[in-house]
Order: sequence, then C-alpha cells, then structure tokens
Amino acid sequence: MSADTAEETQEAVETDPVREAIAKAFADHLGEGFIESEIIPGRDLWIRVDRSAWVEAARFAADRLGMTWLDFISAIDWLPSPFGRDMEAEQDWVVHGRDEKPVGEQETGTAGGDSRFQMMLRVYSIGEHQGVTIKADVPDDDLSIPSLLEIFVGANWHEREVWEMFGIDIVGHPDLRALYLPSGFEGNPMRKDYPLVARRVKPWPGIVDVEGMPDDGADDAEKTPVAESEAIES
Amino acid sequence: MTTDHITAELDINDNEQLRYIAAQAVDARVNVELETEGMTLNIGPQHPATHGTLRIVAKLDGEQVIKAEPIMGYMHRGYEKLTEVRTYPQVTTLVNRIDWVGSFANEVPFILAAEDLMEVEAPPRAQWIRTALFEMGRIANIMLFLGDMAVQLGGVTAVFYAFRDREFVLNQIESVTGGRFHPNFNRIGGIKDDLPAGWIAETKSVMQKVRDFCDEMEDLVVGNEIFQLRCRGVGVIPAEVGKAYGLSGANLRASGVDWDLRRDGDSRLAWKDLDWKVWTHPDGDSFARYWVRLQETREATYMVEQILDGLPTGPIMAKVPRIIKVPAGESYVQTENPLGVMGYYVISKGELTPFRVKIRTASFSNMSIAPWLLEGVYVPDIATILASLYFILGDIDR
Amino acid sequence: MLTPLAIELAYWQETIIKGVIGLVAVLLPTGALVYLFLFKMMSFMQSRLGPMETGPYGQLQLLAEFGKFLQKEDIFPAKADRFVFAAAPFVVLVSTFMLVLVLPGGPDATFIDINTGIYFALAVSSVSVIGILMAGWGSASKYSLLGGLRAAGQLIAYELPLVLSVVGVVIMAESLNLSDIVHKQNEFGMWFILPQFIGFFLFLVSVQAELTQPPFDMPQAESELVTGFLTEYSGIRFLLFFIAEFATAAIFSAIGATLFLGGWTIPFVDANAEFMNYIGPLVLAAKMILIAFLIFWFRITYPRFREDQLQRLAWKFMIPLALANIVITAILKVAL
Amino acid sequence: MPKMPGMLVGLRVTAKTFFKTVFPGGPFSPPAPSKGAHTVQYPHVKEAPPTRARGVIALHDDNCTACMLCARECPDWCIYIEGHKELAPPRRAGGKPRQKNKLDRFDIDFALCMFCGICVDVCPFDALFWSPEFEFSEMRIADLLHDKSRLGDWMETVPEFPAYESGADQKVRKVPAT
Repeated sequence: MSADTAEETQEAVETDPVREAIAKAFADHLGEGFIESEIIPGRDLWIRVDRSAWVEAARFAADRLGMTWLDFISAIDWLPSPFGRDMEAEQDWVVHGRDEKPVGEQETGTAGGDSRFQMMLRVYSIGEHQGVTIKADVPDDDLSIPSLLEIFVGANWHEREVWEMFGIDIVGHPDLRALYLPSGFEGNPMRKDYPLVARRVKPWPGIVDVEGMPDDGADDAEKTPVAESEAIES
Repeated sequence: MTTDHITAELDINDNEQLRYIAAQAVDARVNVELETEGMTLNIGPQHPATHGTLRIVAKLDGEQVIKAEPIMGYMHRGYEKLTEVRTYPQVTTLVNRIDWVGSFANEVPFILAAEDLMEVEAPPRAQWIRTALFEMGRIANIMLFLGDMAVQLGGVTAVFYAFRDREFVLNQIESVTGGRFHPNFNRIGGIKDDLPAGWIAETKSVMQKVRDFCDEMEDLVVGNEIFQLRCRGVGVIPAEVGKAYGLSGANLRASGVDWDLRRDGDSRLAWKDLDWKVWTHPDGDSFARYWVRLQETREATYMVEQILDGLPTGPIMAKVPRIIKVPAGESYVQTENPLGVMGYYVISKGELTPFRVKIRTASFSNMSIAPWLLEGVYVPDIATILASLYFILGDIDR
Repeated sequence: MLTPLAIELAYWQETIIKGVIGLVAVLLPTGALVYLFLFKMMSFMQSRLGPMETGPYGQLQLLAEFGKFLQKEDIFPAKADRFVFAAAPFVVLVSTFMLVLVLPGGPDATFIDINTGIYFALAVSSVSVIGILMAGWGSASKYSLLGGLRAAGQLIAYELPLVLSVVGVVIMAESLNLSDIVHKQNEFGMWFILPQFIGFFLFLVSVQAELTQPPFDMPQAESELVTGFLTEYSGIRFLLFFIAEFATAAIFSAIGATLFLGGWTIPFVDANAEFMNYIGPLVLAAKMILIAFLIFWFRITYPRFREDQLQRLAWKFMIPLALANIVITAILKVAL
Repeated sequence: MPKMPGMLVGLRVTAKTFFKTVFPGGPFSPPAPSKGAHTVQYPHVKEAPPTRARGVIALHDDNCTACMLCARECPDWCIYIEGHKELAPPRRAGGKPRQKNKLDRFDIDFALCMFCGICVDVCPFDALFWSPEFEFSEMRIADLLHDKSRLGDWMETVPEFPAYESGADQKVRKVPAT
C-alpha cells in the first residue's frame, strides 16, 4: 500500500459516482419500496427497502445490475443485550453487585431501521466488481420475510440458518428445517436475549481485584495497576 | 515470469463428459424399467470421505444416488454468537479456528473490517508481511487438498507427500507467528511482530520445495490416467449455477469465471503490487478444480517470493490505542481465502466487543451446491465431488 | 514331497508334516510380504519409516499386531446373521490354503501333483468370492453389503481374464500340470514371460483385481465404503481376512512366478537334480517377491477405478486382448 | 517426444521417493532410511520448535504486579490471579516505603488455554513469556492447572528473543535473568 493509493482513497471520499448510480437505479426501480441508501465512498453501499420490495430488490440486482453472485443472507437483532456488560457473568453480580450500566436504547446502524430484526442480503457483481448490502426491516409483530429461492438457488441454506438462528419465518421456503441445531432445540440462539450460558456459569476471573491493604480504601486498589497501565498505553 | 513452468496442457474432453451423461441416462432408464427399490445410506458423521463431521444422507438406487442431502452442525461452535462477547483482539484467536488448515487467512478480513471502522491503516511493511503469510496459509491449505483429493480416490501416497512438504510451510509460519495452526498474528493496525532473522532465505527454499511438490503431484496424480478417468466429467458445475449458489474461489474459477478478489477486490494487501496470474479452467469438473488449485499453489509460491524480495522497511504497527474501542458503524470486508471468498460483516456500537459479526465462509456456500451436484452420480463419485469441492468442516459449521 | 528324505513315514505322520509345512508355506510368505512391502516399502515410498519400535526395525511388529488382534473383542453386530458372519473369514481362508496345495517347490517337492493343477488353483481361488459375499451379507451393514456386492461383481469379472491370460501359457506348455509347465519352460529355453508378455500383463492386472488391491480396491474403498465388507469385523476374524488377503497375494505371486518366471528352476541348472528340492522353494520365494513387489508398487501408487470403469476395463479391454493373445499363441504354436 | 503414460510416470515418482528415503546420501552410500525419512522417531528424537513457538507460558513473578490485565484479556478466562498489597522497603535510603502488590496466586489452566498469546502480549511489565517447551501432558486434566511455581519453573526454558530480519523497525526484547 503506497502513498499514492492512500491519496486515491482520500480523493474518493468526496464522491462515489458508481455506487450513487447503483443506489439511484434501485430507487428508480423500486419506487415506494425503496427507503434509504447510504454510501461510504470508496468502500461500500447499503440500501434499505421495504419488506414488500425485498424480493423485487433482489431480482432487480440479479437481473438488471448483474449482481448474480449470492454472497450471503443473514439477519441482525438490534435489541441491546439485556445481560448488561457482556464480559460479565451473572455470578459476578452476586459478589460485586450488578453493573448499573443502562441497557440503552435500541439503535440501528447503517441505512437506518425501524424494527428489532433486520434482514441482510449481500449480492455481488462478478463482472463489475461491485457489491451491495440490501437490508429490509422485519416488523416486530410479524416476523416473516419472503424467500429469495426463486432468484438465488443458493439462498436455501442461508435462509434456513436465518430461520433457526433468529426465528424469522421465511415465507415460500419449501424445506424449512434446522440447519445446524439438533431437532427439538428450543430458542433462537442468535437473538440478543438468548443467553450465552458458557459465559454465565463461571465468574469472570478478571473481575477480581487485588485485595486492598487493611488501612487504605478499596478504591485505591482498584485504581492503581489498571489505571497505570492504561496511562501507559494512551 | 510465471507462465513457462506449466507443463500440463488443457485438453477439454467433451466426449468424456457426454459419454458419462449418456451412461447415466441409460442407467436411469434401466432402473425405471426394473422398478428397483431405493436404499438410504448414511454417510457420516464419522466417515473417511467427509473429513470431519459432515453427514450426508444419500438415497441410493443400487450404486446410483437419487438424492443426497448434507446435514451439518455437528461441529457448530457458534462463533457469530461468541464474537459478541469477545473484545476485538480476542476475536482473532477465535476465528483462527474456522478454517483450521489455512488459519492465517481467517484473521485478515476481520482485522481489515475492524481497521475500516477505526479508520486506521496498517503500515506497508505489515501489509506485505500479512500478504506473505496469507499466501503461505493458502499454500498450506491447498497442499492438503492436493494430497487429500488423491487419497479420496484411493491413491494413498499423495497425502503423505502433502503432509511432508506442508510441514516446511507450517514451520515457516510457526517461526514467525509462534503458532503452527493458529497464528493469531494480526492486530488491528498491523501485525504482532516482525520477521526473525534468516526467515526470508529459508522461506524461499521452502517455496522451491513446494514447487517440487507441485511437480510431483502433477506426475503422480494429475497425469495419472485413472485419476483423470475418475475426475473428468464428474461433478460439472456450469458457471451460472455456481454463481447462484454463491460458489467462490477455485471452485468458480474452475468453471471458467475469471474472478479473484485478490486482483479484483479493493483490498489493501499487497496483491496488487505483485505480478501474478489468475488461473481458470473451462471444464468445471472435478479435474478442473484440482488443476486450478494446483496452479494456484504454484502461483502463490512465486507471489511469496516476490513479496519477500520487495518487502518495504518501516514500522509494523500503526498508532492504535492499547484498549481498542471500535467506533460505531458497519463494515464488510471479504478476501480471497484458500477455500474461497470469506467475509466478515462487522457491526460495532462503539464498545469493546462487536455488536454483531456475520461470518461469510466459503465452504458453506461451496457445499450448498452438493445436493444439486450429487444427484444421479455413483457412490464413488460422492467422494470425488466432495473432495474436489474442498470444504473444511469448521468453515461450513463455523 | 518327503520321498527325497528317504525316510519311511506312516500316512498320518506324513499328513501332519505336510499340514505344518502348508501352514508355514502360507503364513511365512504372508508375513514377509506384509513386513517387506506393506510396512517398509510403502513407508519408504512415502518418506517415512513405518513401524520401528517392536524389534530391530520393527521386525516384530507383525507379532505385536497378531497379539493385538487376538486380544480384541470379537464383535457381532446386533442384526448380523451370526453363522454367516462368523463363517465368512474361514471360507476365504480355506480357499487360500487350498491354493497352496498345487504349488510345486521342486522336482518332487509338491503337496499334491495333479494333472489339472492350474485349473484347480484358479477354480479354488474363486471360492473366496463366496466368503466375501457372506461377509458382506452377514454383517447387516449397508457399507458391507455394497462392498460385498462390488467384490462379487469384480471377482467374477476378473476371473475370466485371469483364466484366459493363463491359457496362453497352457497352450505353450501343452499341460495343465504346474510341474509340467515349469519343466516345459526349462526345455523351451526361456521363461514364458517373454513369449507371453501380454499374458503376463493381463495376469498381473487380473491378480491385482482378484486381490482387491488398489487400483481395484472398490470392495474396500476406504473413502467411500469405510472398508467395505470388512467394516463390521474386528479382532480375530478381521485378522483372518487380513491373513487371507496377503496370503492370497503371496500365492498368486508364486503362481505367477511358476507360470511366467520358470517357477523353482534356475536357468542352466539341472532341473531334476536332487538338491533342487531344497533350493527350489527358496528360488520360488525369491521370484514370488519379485512379482509381489510389482503388485504392491501398483498398490501404493495408483488411485482406484470406479466400479463401472472397472467392468468396462475387464469386458471391453482385457478379455478381447486375452482372446487375441490366445488366438495368436495357438496360431504360432501350430505354425511353428 | 511421445508422452510417457501417466501411470508409468507415477511409478517413477514413488520409486524416486523410495530411493531418496533409503539412500539419502546418494546411490552408492549405505542405506540409511532413518536419515532419509522425513518423519522423526518422536520419543527418541525430538524436533526443536522455533524460538517463537507458543508451547507453554512462563511466569517471571518478580515482575508481576498482579494488575489483572492478563486475566481480563484472556478469551478463555483461564488465568486466576490473587494478590494483596504490602509495603516494600524504599528504593533509596530514607525514602518512603513503597506500596507493592504481592502475588499470592497465579494459575493458568492449560486445559482451557487456547494458546493465543494475548496474555503475554498485554502484560505491561514483562512478566509473561512463551517457552517453546511442549511436553507437559498429564494423566489427569486437573494437573494441567499450572500454579505460580510451576509457571516460574518454565522460565528456564524461555529462549532469548531472536534477532530481526533486516529492514525491521523493532528492537529485540530481552528475557529477564532468573
């Protein structure tokens, strides 16, 4: 990576006409179904469509834009983790008291979003070397999305994975069975409110602080080594 | 510089394919006439052909497969969930274990995605060393394939040669990173350490050994008439079908698709500064996949040599805070890994841990074509096709 | 065969001694082949050493393996046809032991000297097919069944080229008696490998297929059928199959040596001399190892065919070639 | 030149390897397969891993301040540290006594450890080192928990850091003397 190419990316930051054109093509074609697009110039393009336009967007990408290569289909659960700081175990709360960090509002990422679950489709054009991430909100009261099988045969396994990991129903998928999990498994592991038990059965050894001297306060003990090392780093 | 070493010629044998298809059609007719009853054969989860714990439920009619369905999950480790409770530096040590035979390559796209979000960039020397180790990971990975494919077809000797010569590559990786299989060498903003003295010269001699190994494989495996008989026309993937299934890497290039993210992607690794060639093969059958991978291994050795010759000097780490908090945002980076395209979709919320990481692995998509491919083939061809698709179980199950 | 010792023995004494010699004649070459080729040559061809811990250079490894297999539990699958499953290895082994009977080791050193020796040998060798089918069926495992059926199809397909490849030799020797064939080669002035090189080639390939060794190991095909008809066997019964496989390899090599390499004779040495009865078996063993070397070399190097390709090779290539060889041999025999 | 059949070429490859293995010193030297083979007879012959190899973690406990950084950063939570504070004699005569963290317990559970090296990396006080030693298998899994003294014993096996390749910008670190 030489200095020249670094400058190129610097220049590209201002505009990205190729990706803008793609976004515009989507907007023109989908009309009402198109909600939002976001471009990080020189890097990537996100498009958010309505659920009703999900299949149409994929078909448009595949048929008109030549994005016939299916990269992946997945989903995101935007719910902030209800288990607090994730490095901590519930056992730690017994000893140290619960870390009262607020759980926080639900915020969605690039290209926005209104619902808890969001579907993600990534397609790529092998001829043009351009990819796009298409997102679609899945309403909280109706967790379902149409299947993309008729456009991409390879969507089969990806959609099965989404179904079992997030519990989003794939309408029109002929063979909705568990892909990874044993049959009879309860719950959807990739949801944020599904606890990762392995992290919760054992207290985090890192939470134990060095015992203070009898005469000085515990807060001092907390501060010394860690604060010192942090100071070194930053 | 790299084209004159190829001795194998491409003779596309359409007749061979047509004959095979015709023979299958005849068989199918006979079976319909006799109204034979099917048998379900459970191949795996413990079976020599599934190198790992893949299970294939095949409905057979005699020796012919009517329907085959891969069933996985026996090795699902839930990395996407685990990454949500690991800090960014800890994630690399986990994702090492996705494709465990070429694991250096697993770290790179994740680190690149995180670097994208943090808007830091590794110094040139780090990028070049990354590229060298990436390619050595590729060599270590594909060498195993080159031997394993032969052993799946019954030729036991090739795999011993593969392990023998792969050991040299692993030793070189270990003497830099400290880990033979799981280097955990990438850091956000650079790499952990610089090369030890004498490494470059030694690596060059190892690359020569790898090329000798490739020649040996060409003589022992590729040139063998039985091997060609077993592979030509078996498991033909048309390019369009391959794309729709999301196939990538050598599997797609063997169908004639000239696409390699090392050349065509916007990666910041050193590939674009090197002189190399993307190998394709028009046939799309098992033989083509083997052939393309063989050429890629050879090409990779030349790439490593070029990198070692042109290694820039300088630091290996950019300025990065010791405690890494990645700014909020989303980033998707994919690279051309040994098994195919691997990508990490990283969503950060500005905390110590990623909010969500979607891991796009190559073998997952590569295997999803298996039910389509296995339909109508004979039982021995299951082994051929699975071996030629080349999957690593960890890469399917994650 | 004991007449040269000039000791008068009762019939039962002779039978016991012959039995012991027969056992040695089967087990010793088997052990030699396994150690020499499977353990050592294969290892060296793969840049490794093979067994090294038991005895100097791992020479006692076979004994250790033997002990290991004896100790192991003799497992019967739950749904196996117990009698068939248990009997199968013995059937295979019996065919092996009967093969060795007709092998001549010297001018008088034979177990039985029958006029249809080669005919008997080839007929008896097919008995093993039944054993393998029994193993495949009796195991009540789909892998075993597929393996057994493959084996049956393969052994039947390759029986024919095997027989036909020998016919050329028989025509030249004008006898089916193996001792006669050996003597004829001596009289003829050259080993039959030279005029019958096509026959030798066909014989080698067919033997390879008969032994289910790569490139014809589909009945066992590890990457497809786990180990085919052997999948469910363990302990002593697996050992019996193992012995039978390599003993058959040894005996077929010896038959090949007898047919094509002059058997126990040495060129320019009087074949009817008394001492040939003692040197003969050694000479035969040396020639056997030569042929076994080829068989194992192929085994180590080649990948395997697919079942249909194997059949195609047998019926479309080898049998016509063998027939052509017979015709040419016959014409030359009459013409000259 | 007519092409040799591939099956014969294959035979040549295995035969060549055979002779390379049996006669590593050339065709006229005595056979020496144990030299020619690429395998190593492990309990009798041992390969030396490279100096950077991540074999086992050694602890130089004089340097450890019980700062917990390694335990915090460990992805497997396999490091257990306990410590207390005590007063150490002053560095200079007449100075104030220093406060010092004293290490009571430092255990690494190698049954859990992934050998990722993060703890060694994050240690700001040069107390943890990698040793290429790899022979510490145990009959019982509980014995894989190495305590402070066992980890300290590994310090003897820690090699010096290797020099860097030319063009490197790094300084070679030093292993503290035990």
